[in-house]
Amino acid sequence: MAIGKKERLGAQIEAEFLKKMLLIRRFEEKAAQMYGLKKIGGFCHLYIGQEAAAVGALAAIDLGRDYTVGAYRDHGYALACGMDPRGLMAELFGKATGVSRGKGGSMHFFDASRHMLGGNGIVGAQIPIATGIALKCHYRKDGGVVLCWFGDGAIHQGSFHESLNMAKIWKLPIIYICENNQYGMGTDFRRVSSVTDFVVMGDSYGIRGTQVNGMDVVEVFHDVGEAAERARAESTPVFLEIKTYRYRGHSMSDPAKYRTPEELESYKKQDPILILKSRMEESGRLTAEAYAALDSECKSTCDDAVKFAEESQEPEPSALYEDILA
Amino acid sequence: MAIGKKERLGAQIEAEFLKKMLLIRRFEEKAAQMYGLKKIGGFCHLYIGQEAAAVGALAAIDLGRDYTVGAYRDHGYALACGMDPRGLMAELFGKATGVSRGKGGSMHFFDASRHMLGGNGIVGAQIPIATGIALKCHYRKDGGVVLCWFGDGAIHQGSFHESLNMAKIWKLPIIYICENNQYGMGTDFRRVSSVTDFVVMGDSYGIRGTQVNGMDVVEVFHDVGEAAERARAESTPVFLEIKTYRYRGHSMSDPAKYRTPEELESYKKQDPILILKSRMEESGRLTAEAYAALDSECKSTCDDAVKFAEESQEPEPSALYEDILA
Amino acid sequence: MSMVTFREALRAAMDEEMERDDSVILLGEEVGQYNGAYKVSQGLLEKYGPERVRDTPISEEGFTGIGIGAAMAGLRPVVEWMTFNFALQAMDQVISNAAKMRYMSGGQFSVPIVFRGPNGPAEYLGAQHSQALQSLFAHFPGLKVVAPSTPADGKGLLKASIRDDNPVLFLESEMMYGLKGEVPDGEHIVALGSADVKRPGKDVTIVTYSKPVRMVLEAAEALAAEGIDAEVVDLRSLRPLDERTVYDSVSRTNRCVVVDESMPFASVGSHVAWLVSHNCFDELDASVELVSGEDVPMPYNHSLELAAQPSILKILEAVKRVLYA
Amino acid sequence: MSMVTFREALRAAMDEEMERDDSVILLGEEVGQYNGAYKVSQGLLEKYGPERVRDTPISEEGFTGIGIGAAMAGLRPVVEWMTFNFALQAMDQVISNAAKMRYMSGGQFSVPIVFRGPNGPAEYLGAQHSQALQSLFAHFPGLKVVAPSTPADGKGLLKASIRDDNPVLFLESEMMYGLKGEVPDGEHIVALGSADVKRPGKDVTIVTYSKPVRMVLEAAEALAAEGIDAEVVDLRSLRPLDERTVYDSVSRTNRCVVVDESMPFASVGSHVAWLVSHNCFDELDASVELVSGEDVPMPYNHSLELAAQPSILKILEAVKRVLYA
Ligand SMILES: Cc1ncc(C[n+]2csc(CCOP(=O)(O)OP(=O)(O)O)c2C)c(N)n1
Ligand SMILES: Cc1ncc(C[n+]2csc(CCOP(=O)(O)OP(=O)(O)O)c2C)c(N)n1
Ligand SMILES: [Mg+2]
Ligand SMILES: [Mg+2]
Repeated sequence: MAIGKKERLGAQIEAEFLKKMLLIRRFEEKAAQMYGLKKIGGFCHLYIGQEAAAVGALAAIDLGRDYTVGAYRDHGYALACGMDPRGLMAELFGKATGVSRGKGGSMHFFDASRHMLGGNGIVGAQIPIATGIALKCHYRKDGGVVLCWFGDGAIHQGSFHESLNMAKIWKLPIIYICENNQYGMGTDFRRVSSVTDFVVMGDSYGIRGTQVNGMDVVEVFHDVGEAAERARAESTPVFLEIKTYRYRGHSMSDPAKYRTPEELESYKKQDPILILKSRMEESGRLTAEAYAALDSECKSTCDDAVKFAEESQEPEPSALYEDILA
Repeated sequence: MAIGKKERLGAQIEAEFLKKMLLIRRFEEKAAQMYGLKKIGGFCHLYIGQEAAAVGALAAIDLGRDYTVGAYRDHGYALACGMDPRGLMAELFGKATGVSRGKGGSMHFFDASRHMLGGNGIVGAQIPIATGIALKCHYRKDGGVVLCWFGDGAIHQGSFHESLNMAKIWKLPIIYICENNQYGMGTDFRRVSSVTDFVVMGDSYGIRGTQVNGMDVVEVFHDVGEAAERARAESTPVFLEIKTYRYRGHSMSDPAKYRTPEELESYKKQDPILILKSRMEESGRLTAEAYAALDSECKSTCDDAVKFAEESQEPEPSALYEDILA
Repeated sequence: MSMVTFREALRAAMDEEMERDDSVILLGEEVGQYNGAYKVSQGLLEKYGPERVRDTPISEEGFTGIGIGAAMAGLRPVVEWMTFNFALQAMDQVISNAAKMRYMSGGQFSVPIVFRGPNGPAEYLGAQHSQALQSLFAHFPGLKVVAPSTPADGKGLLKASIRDDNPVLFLESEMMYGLKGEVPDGEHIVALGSADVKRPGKDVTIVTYSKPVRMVLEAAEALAAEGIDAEVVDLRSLRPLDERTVYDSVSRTNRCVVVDESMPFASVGSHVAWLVSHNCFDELDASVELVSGEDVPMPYNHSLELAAQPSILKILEAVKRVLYA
Repeated sequence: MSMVTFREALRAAMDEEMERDDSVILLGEEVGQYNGAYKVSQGLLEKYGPERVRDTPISEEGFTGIGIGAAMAGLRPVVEWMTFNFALQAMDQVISNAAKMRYMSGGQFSVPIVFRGPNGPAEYLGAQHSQALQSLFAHFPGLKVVAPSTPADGKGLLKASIRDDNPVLFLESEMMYGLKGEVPDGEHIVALGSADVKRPGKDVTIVTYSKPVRMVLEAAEALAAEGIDAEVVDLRSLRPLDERTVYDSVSRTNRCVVVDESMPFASVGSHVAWLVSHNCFDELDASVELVSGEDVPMPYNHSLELAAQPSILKILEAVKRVLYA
């Protein structure tokens, strides 16, 4: 990121970043708590630690014309897109008021109106989907670009290879983001990858790649913003590796024994919320009281979401047979 | 190829190369003729123009312990491995005496005893198979290496990406050979590939790649030989792009209108048989009579193969239900 | 009416729909410059240009998923699989994404896409290139599966499939592309989910679809010569399945033979045979017979290859079994 | 005899076979260091080392094909798919290569490999993670498909599968891993292709396999309380299918219900229902009933999820229909 950009950022957008990251953090903590109470079941992949990636990136595009498509660890993207925590929590509870009418669950958040197209449970399967959306943008010349999110585990799927090649030969406006949180389930990415710097993998497709510091929301915002400008202006694919870290296990059932407590602690010291908060405090743009107020606002938003979810109805039995065909 | 190697080649092996290439050429011409007479049906992909690749490469390994696995354009590999033209022609005729009992056809030549494991009709599907054979060699520490052949069209399949990564992280002794004959059916490889120098695609897997002149059998022999030595000694994957050209259409039904007659003619001037023949003649290692004798020997081998195929029996009706389960 | 080949009828369907609606695009291996491996898309690149008729690399999983994404975003892609055999590499995209996207999103997205190409045995192609794979797709709710037997149905069903807001698997056959038939002039649409009685009869119902329809009609003529009057029901669409037309026929004839070129186990053929056995239990005077492909991989040798498929003889024998003749 | 969980029984089968034969290796995502996503392979890495228990990247198509190649070259790989849902990405390798290699090569190669992992619905997993995919595989000759319902069968069938010279699809279930049952001590092998009468009875035959067996046995107890004596046939192996045991039972009870958790269309369930309808036509006193999964993608909401699956109530109703009770 070019020097000086951080400073040029408006105080307002910084505050928004902080708020969104906090909202995600509190939402995920609440989800974990509700999972413990068995209000939520199945796979539930939390985004804690990675908040800067979704918040920075999604602030850098315009979901009026742009799109975002990701995998199953999708709560963060959904909240960063501005989806209502109520509908999201209700979805986790499997209620009829959930964003996917209670039929999708944690892995299948969608919002057609916000151009948020998943939420996908099959590792790598969203990469061609996102590429197809970029094909639509290119065909319609509507100025849209697509953010395609996937993990360090997904990069070894054939769909990555096939999609990047087609995006390049067809000049599709898409940003492939490998969100490298260093583990695919219990597997350290270095154990299953021939290269440790994923950026070289763009070379096979003549696609320029950049590594992004995923612990700093402002850097993410700028780097994704630049990538989006380039993708839009040149109608070209771009490849980013966002380096980040997940604090929790892969899903709620994973005790994450494959890493050391020290490693986890070292990342918590670079916590994306902490970093931004400190920076704002040091420069006098945030007071302790303001932070506390923000935090309690986020917490009550999440409490409200839980209340909404609790009080919502289960789907009607007839819903079983609805939404199969258009 | 290091200077001087060509010179160090024994006259005998040179003559063998010439003979094998001629045998393939004549076999394929005969197959084309028999196809015209409807003795052969379905897909029939001829290897004419590419003879140096199979002959040079397969002479560089030892099929006692090494393996070769390729796609559907497999007549050349089969003959270069030393499979009997009779059994191959009979297979094309669908006869019970065919190498695959008449059940495989042109795309499915196999010879377990010669470690020739296909013959595969699905573009790219042989790449994981070959990689698995290399896994066996690695596991058994039997000193074997695997030649894995695929075309310029197959390199965009996900199976390429997935296989090379696993071969690298597991240190498997395998030589991935992209036999770039410049077209995948009617598609010029430059139209569907982000890069024109495939060798860069090895970088994604930390696999060193080399381009090989596929019109010179001696160069192929040396380059594949070096690759095999390295793969064997270091237990590592290697990636080669053999540049070559097919003279005929993709299969018998393709008039190949997607290329100019001039292009075809220019390649015929670098014909692999012509190149070797001229070199041998110029240095006095081959006379016109010797060449003529060689050629007529190959032709009569192919005539004999046709005769054998003609006279062989059709499979028994009961063969329909045989060879399904072991 | 004009006499056209199946290939021309399919081409006309795509041409008319592309003309009518610029969200319709065609995607696949060799569909453009080469005019299609089986020439179905001949001339479309020239007419519509490379943005609408797009040659893909050999990346089935990738371009299948790309089609699905484009459909979710508002286009109406027609994806040509050079043959359905190669779609095995793209199964995940069709099953996990196309079939389920609407359901998983609580109805937010539709996936208006057509996957089409030749399916089933042709000649001398061996085991990997001869598969009739409809049963794999028909298993899944969220998909429609269509299989025409005549140029007219081909055109009408393909147009309906392109206009449909759901993912449609459209099964063609290499052996049928050159066959001619009458196709109505002007707009011609055949609704998905409607079977067609291709030959009325009163003694036995033969239920079939796709390529075997022709063979079944020939068998019916042979039966007629022996005084047996067979009704031939062409399903045309496997999902949704027009059960009504089948049961109505069986309730009149009281006997049923199902003819399906796919292999028998867990197949469309055995499923339809089961449905009839179950839902017409009281009307049936004989057990339903199934004439399917044999339960073997397809051999290359031509005699074996023919032996692996339904034949007129096998159909006649089955009919005689249900007639106790 | 000892009481062990399904998980332990499967682990013991792999352990014993790895001990016995060094050509047996295990390959899959998280099978090593993580001890398996569902802990089936716990301890095997420690015992056999990373050359024999190999963690793979998330590359289903690739490592499935790698297993097949290794099998062709003489190893006996066990490939763990974290779940069968992800095997959709590897279908082509299983269908085009594993199932057909022997046939295409005229019998030159065998492919002694086992693909195993959980299949079918578990809880709260949504449409992409809850599929019962046996019908897709059972469609293909050249494959064997095995589905145990008890720890003892799990162990015996897995050992037989590993020793088998053919590709075997071995279906487990997340919901079963923790269930306990008696397993014979010492060498215990169950031959592939043999069904097992899990409960003898005389009034009705219920044919099922895999996870639903337990539910069917419970239903049988409920029926017994009402004076209805149900025979429960556990297929155990879908390919080869032990038709004899099924028909023998039906010829005694004259009534049959098939219970299968997969979706109905072109499924193992409807195929078995068809086979019984056809081959026991004269013995049947009522139409065969099929209790299958509903014809819907799996919803996340738990009540809907349960409603999408077979239940004791649905089984009881079906039994009463065939008994006209
Ligand atoms: C095709 C497929 N294979 C396996 C899985 C099981 N699985 C779910 S998430 C996951 C790890 C993915 O890791 P990564 O891509 O790094 O994403 P992260 O969980 O770190 O966000 C695996 C193996 C799956 N869902 N899909
Ligand atoms: C998965 C798959 N897709 C498509 C095809 C049809 N097809 C057969 S060969 C071929 C072209 C392959 O070209 P290349 O890899 O360059 O090999 P070459 O024919 O030049 O030897 C295509 C598209 C196939 N057999 N398999
Ligand atoms: Mg990760
Ligand atoms: Mg080529």
